[in-house]
Amino acid sequence: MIGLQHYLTLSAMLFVLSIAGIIINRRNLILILMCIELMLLAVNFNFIAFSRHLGDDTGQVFVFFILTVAAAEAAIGLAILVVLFRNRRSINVQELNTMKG
Amino acid sequence: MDYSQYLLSILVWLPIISGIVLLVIGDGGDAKSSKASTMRIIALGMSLLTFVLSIALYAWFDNTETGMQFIERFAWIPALNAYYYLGIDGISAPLILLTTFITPLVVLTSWDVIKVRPAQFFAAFLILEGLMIGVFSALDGLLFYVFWEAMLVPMFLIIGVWGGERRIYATLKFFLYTFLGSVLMLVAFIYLYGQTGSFDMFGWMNVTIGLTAQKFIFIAFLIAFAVKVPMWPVHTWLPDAHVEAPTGGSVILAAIMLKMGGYGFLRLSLPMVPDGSAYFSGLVIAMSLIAIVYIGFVALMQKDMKKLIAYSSIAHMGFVTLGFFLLWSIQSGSGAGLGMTGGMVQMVSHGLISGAMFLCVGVLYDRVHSRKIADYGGVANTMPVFAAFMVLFSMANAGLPGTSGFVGEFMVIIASFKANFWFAFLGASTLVLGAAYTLWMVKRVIYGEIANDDVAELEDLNIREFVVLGVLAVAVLLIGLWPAPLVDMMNVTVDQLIQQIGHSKL
Amino acid sequence: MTLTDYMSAAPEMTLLGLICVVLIADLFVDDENRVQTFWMSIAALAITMWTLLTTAPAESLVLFDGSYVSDPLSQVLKVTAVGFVGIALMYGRDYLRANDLHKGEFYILALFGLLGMMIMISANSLLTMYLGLETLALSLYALVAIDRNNVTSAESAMKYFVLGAIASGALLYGISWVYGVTGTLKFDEIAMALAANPALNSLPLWFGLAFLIVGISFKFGAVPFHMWLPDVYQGARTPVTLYIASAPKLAALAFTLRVLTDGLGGLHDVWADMIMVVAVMSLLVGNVIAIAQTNIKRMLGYSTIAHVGFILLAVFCGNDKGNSAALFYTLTYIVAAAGAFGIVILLSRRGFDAENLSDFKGLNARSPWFALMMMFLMFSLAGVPPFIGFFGKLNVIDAVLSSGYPGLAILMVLASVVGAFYYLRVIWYMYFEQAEDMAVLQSSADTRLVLSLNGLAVLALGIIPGWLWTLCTQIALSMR
Amino acid sequence: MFQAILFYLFSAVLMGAALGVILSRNPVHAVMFLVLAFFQSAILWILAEAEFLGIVLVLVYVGAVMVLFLFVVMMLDINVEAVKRGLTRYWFLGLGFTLLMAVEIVQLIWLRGQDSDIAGGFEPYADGYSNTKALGSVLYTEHVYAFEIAAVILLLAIVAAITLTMRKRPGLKVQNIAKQVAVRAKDRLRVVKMDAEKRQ
Amino acid sequence: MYSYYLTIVLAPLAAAIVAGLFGKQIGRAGAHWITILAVGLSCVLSMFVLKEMFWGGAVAENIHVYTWAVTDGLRMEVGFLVDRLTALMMVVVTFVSFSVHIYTIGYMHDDPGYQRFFSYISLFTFSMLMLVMSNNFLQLFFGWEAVGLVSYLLIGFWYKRESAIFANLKAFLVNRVGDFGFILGIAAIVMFTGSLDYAEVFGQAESVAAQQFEVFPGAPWNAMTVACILLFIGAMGKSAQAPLHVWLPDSMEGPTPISALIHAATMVTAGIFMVARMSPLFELSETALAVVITIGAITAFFMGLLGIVQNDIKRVVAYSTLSQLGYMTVALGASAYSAAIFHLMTHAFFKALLFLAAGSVIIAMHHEQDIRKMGGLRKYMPITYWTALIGSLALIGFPGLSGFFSKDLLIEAVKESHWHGQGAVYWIAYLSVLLGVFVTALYSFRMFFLVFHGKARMDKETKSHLHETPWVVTAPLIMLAIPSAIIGWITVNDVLFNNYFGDAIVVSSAHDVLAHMGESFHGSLSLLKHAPQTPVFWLAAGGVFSAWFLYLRRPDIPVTIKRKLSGIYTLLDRKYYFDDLYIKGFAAGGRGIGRFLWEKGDQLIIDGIIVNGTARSVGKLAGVMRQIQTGYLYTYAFAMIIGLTMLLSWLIWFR
Repeated sequence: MIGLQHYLTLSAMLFVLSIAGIIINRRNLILILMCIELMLLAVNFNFIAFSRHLGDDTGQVFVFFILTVAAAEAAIGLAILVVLFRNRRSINVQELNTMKG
Repeated sequence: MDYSQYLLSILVWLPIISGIVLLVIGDGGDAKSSKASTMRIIALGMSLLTFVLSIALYAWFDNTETGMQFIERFAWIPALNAYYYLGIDGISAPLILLTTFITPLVVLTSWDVIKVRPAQFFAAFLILEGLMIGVFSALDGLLFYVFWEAMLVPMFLIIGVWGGERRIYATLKFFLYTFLGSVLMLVAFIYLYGQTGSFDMFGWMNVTIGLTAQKFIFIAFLIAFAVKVPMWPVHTWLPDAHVEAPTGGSVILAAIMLKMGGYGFLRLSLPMVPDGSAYFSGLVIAMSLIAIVYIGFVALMQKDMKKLIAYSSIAHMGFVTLGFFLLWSIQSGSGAGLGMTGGMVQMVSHGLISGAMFLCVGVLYDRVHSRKIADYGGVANTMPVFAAFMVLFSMANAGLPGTSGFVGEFMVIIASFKANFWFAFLGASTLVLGAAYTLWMVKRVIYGEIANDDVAELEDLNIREFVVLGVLAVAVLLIGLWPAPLVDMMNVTVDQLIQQIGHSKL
Repeated sequence: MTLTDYMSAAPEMTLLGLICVVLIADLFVDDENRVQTFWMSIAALAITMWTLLTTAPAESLVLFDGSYVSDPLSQVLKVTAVGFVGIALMYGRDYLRANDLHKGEFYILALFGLLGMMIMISANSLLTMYLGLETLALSLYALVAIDRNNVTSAESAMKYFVLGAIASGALLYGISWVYGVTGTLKFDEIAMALAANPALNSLPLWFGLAFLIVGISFKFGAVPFHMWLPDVYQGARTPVTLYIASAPKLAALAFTLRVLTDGLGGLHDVWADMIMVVAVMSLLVGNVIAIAQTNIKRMLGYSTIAHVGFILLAVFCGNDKGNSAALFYTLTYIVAAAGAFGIVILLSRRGFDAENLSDFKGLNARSPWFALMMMFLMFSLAGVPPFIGFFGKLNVIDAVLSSGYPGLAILMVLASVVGAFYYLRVIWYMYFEQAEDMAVLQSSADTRLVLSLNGLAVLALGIIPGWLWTLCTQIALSMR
Repeated sequence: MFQAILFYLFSAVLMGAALGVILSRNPVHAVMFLVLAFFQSAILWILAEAEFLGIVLVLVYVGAVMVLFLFVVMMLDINVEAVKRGLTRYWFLGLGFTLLMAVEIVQLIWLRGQDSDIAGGFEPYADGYSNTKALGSVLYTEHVYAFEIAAVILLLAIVAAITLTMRKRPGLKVQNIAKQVAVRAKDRLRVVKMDAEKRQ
Repeated sequence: MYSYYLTIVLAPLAAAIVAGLFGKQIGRAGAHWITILAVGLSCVLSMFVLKEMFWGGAVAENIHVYTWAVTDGLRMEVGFLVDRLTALMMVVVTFVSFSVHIYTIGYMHDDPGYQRFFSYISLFTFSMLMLVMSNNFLQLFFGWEAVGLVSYLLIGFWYKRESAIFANLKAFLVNRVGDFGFILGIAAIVMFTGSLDYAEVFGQAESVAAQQFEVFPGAPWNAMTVACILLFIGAMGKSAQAPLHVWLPDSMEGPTPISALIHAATMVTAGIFMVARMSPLFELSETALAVVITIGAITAFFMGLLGIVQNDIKRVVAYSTLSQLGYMTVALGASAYSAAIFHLMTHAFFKALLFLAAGSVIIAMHHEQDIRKMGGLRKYMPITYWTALIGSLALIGFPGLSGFFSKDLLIEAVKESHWHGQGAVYWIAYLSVLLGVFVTALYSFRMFFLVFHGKARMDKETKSHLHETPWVVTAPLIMLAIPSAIIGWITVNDVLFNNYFGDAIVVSSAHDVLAHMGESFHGSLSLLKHAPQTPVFWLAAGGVFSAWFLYLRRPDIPVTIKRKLSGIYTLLDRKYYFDDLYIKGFAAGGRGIGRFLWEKGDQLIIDGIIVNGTARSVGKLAGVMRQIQTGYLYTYAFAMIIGLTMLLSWLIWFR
């Protein structure tokens, strides 16, 4: 029977994959933003699974809000990305270290 | 209406408020302006006024009263059960008098020597004076701590702004050293607060504390006060701070701030954690004796006059702590009180003498701008009056009978003989060492042929310097020849304290 | 749902409405008169404050089906937050004007951020908390990047954004577990569920808790979730840094207290250990690395990390005393932090940011008064009495000691000795060094006045800290 | 059983797509993988009888957010070749830690989780249950506060995004509303009084 | 009598203050007049007191002046104990001081520090009176140190001279070593008796002697022995007993009047006086007495030997003083306190005389002090010559002169002090004092002959100016020559045998050698008659003859001896290497220790490693830790993940 545990496991793997993507990636920032989207997706899986498991709609409502916020977040993240690109002509993660120490 | 009721508050706040006024008005950044001289006069006037008021304190002080006098107690932080609680006894009163006595002299010494921002300078001193009086009169732990720490701020600035070449290193070292010590004390305070639910020092004295806790509290206090005294091996900030501080700063530092440590031992360590103190008294005595002997040797080799006097301060303060902690080593009969009184007298006397010694060096420094012993020689030829003062104070520093330097040392040596022959033996070695380093310096600086052109061009004391040194000389001789008024102030309190310490708190 | 529900949420609603008013009104203000937007924002804050004070409920109220709570804690934090946003705008105005950044968006975003904070402060469910947090965070991301032509601003905004997103991802993941285990998002219900069924206090819930702590630590900037903080403090333009450094800490505190105490108070022995590790690391890392800094904003960033260590150690106690101490510490800390950044702004002028410590050299010669104020602030941050920062530390140490952790207390004081060094260095530059440039400080009279009051406040509060202490204690008691 | 096969199938595709996102070198490919992942997720959600959210995910995410991503990728026109090998120096460490975390979470779910009640399948909904209706009924009542905040966030996002990205291009001619509104007659019309000139 | 005592003490003090502080205002004459009058007044009053004591039947008085301080049951007071011992000392002090004051007018005539000098010597008189008149240990110590201070100031009076300021530092420090023991001794007294007052302390002496005290754990010593030896260490410093004698010869760097006053007549005898004063204590410890007698004997003989090789006129006298002080100490050790005091008195007169005579010679020689450059001065300076002769004869114990009585009887007392046993202590003491007589005669007359006889060896310039010194110089010589000659004859019976000191000096019956001698004493005259029958006489005569033969008749012999016995000569010339031991050993060693502790202890370990090291380590740590903040986004994220993973791991495995 496919149930909570399966969804949770799937979610966990997605979550971990997205984190791995952020850590090991040094190419460009857009990929990192996408990884964040993946991470939120993983969270959504969790909420839906729990919501179904508990028979409580609140979890799904939460997912609804997460989707909304994630959209707003993506918009702002991309806006910052654009600003950065305009200034630097690059979105390479490796070059993003003028401040350190 | 008894006005003496508010005398302590007046003594604390008058200088602080005057200092703030000075700070707010300022000198316009010009040391020569008339505004600056007005500031000087205000500073002197206020410090003198404080001194005059403290004489009233002396006059109204009751030598036979066993408890606190001039008590003021108002709620301060009700949430913390902390009070604005002032009061003095025979331990604090002499030190307050010392403070109010020294400050006008310091103001006078720095009169036109300070070329940069004199208003701030004098303001710092006045505020410092008020805070120091506050420390000596606070009976509430929190209030005590606030005064205690706040004191660091003006001193930090005095050394840092008006100090010498390596002033920044020195002042940071001074601040961090003492800060480190006092924060541990704070932890102990809070622990005691947790035990009693208030910051009342008398509550702290009467509460029952287990031996382990007492040991920890004692260690915390020891670190705080040992740094302040300073005891070996946490003394190295002192020579640096002294050398780099302006003359007035050195004087205050040596004359009064070092007394905080000794005062703390008497006011806090001994009565509050008697069993802890007993447990560690051997350690403290060992540290004191090391200070006396070790530092005596170190002082011998100093090439810088201020450093030499600073080291001699450490050695002399060793007598203070030695005297305080003899209590448990004295097997039978009296003697503990002698040691304690001796330590107290030594504190007052050291305040006068080391202050005077620093002033002497300051007089030379103002003229030649060097503190190196090697840059002088034969000063007596060009500055005979100064030389007379310097020799007098050096003799006092060497503990010559008839000067105040002798009184405390004598009492402590006698008391320590009762405790253990070797305590007295090592302690008395200061007779030789103290004379050796002080008089060797005198020989190289004061005596001999005129060493160089700088010395040849020296002018003798001006009236201002003469007055300052003269007043100190009178005080030093007065206490040396007749210490009874001073000792009588302390006797009852010391007896009371020894009784208090005698009760185990376990 | 009744009208009282809405009435009690009046401050938030008022603020939202006023934001819209300002947003539209700003369209009709041209660049030369942008200061009008500033005054409008101040007016909006004043009205919000007035609403806050007049609609304050007599007792704790839970509204909107358990989404919203209004209690003494929220009241105090909101009042403070509104006040400090106002102060931040005040200090920033001249700087923004001088650096061609004086845009209406700044004020709008700042007000949005305030709204986010207020939502967080009043949140009674994890959902509201999350939404409020995002409102605040998104405003902050945008604020950090507001200088579009500034490379470091953009870079720090990007870092902030990415790490913030990861943190909120982790937070959400944690929330999902808490929800999954307890079946509810509301703090009071979580607490009840835990009380009713002790079996819930098991590994799955702890897992959720761990993720929540990541979120909390990130918001506060506690080690090892602090990495964004120095870069953002340094990269953002100074008024933004000031903004980030002050009021959002209140929201973070509310977040922490609501989640850990109101919601998961039953798991104290689980989260206490985690919080302690994080707090101790913050203390050490913050204080030590701050020593090596030459940029004052970055240095203050690391110092923030250290202060967060103190706040979290107070929270760690998990009792009334600890909560009270955390509240007291946060309130007093932001007074000093706001003032310190205010002085940094004061020293800046067109095309020149007084970012380096060496820019403070000889300040005493240039402006004795503000040098004195900065000294007050630095000593307050270092925890030297009689400044208020001392009482904050006293309060925390008291809480930790009475909880029976003398070792932690000693560690705290030792760390503050290390910390004292870099605060002293600022004073040393101001007082002991010669000025390198003698440019006259430019700022308007009202800013100077507020800044002076801010500086004096750390002294005045230090001399009479009693009322604040009592207030914090009462609030902590009311939290049960 | 059929459900299980579907679940594993779509899950496998989802994982593959996710891997594609984090490993693909070309950002456009990554976006496409991400779209794929979202589709799989939507299907999986619907499998779990959360139809409304499944649809919303496709509509909102794939329809709007992913397009935005693509748009930005195109706009920035990143030179793919210039981007070097894409892993950090300590990628294995990072991988190790993430693996550790994965192991821990899975261990929690499968081993330690056995004793709590999280094992087992979902209770199917009763007949006539409408997911959308159920959500809709709580969204505007129980969660109205959150809903309002979400609105605020969207407004904020608009303001923020515009603030950050909109810039005045030199040479772009726009009306200055503020100036137009603030204009006064005397600014436009200047009445010049001149003395009569003398006849020459 | 109380007001008399106060006047005696305070008059010189007042004069000193006036002359010191207002020297410029009152001028040179004012300074010497006021001080001379003050000291003269003291002198007259002291004589009056002595007269009252001696003939007027005045009893010993113990007077409380004021309470210095009282704490913890210990009364510290200032007061006078005036008994016959004190009275005698007062007269000696004030009389010699008075003479020296007058003499100074001439000696310091051209010195710019004229007023200062008078102030100092008046101050000295005050201090010395405080010392001798004290009724308690505190005041004793005050006077003890105060005379040391004035001695320091006066030795370094010519502060431009490197040798003078070296000598005064040395004098002070060596004295301090003695004081170190002295103050411990006082502390011991307080510990055992709980009082500082003489009367109370002496009253408890018996009980103290019954106590044990462990200086080294496990080795109980008699408490009285400990206290007395510690006190005697003080006396050794002040009275320049070996090995703390090194300062006295160097102190001759000071002006001659103070050599006479301080370093011959009064201050250096303070130790002798003190031990005599403490006789009730010393009597109870034979061990301590044995120490005293041994130290004294060594000093008496070996310091005398050094006098033979000295060429500086004042140093010869100085070594002679050392030797004589040794004699007195030996007498103390033999419990013949009265003999010691008697010798102290006679010595004060004739040694002051000798110093002043030497000073007179020095004035005449224009401050040339090397006796090899003198000679034949007899005809130029008759008064100086005759007075010096009286002094020298008194010193060597020429029958009839004061030194004869004191020294002869002193040696006799030592001979009789059999209670020390027949062991080493007795023989060292006895032989030293006996052979010392020969040595004394040898160096005294070597100097005398070299200065006043033989051919003149000074340069022409000096020779042409030679003449007798003015009356202010010669008058004191005469003033002192009279008692030097006759005082012994007059007082020997009373002082030594008629129990003159009464209760002031306590001698236990077993030790009372003087009483034993008193049984066979039949007056001065009979003593004089028996003089040629004693070895002392012949030894002295032999000494004088040797000096005459070696230095006037055959000056080549000493040169030969010097060459042949170069080892011994070097040993003597280097003063047994004591100076080297102290300067190169202790002083340099102390500086070495100081440097080591400072550089290695303070600078390297405490400051370098612990204090700055900690600061440096924290700084380095900061430098290392900030490396973690790489600036790279993925590092930051990684840090967060590590933190999260750690939390999770802890929960899952360790909780």
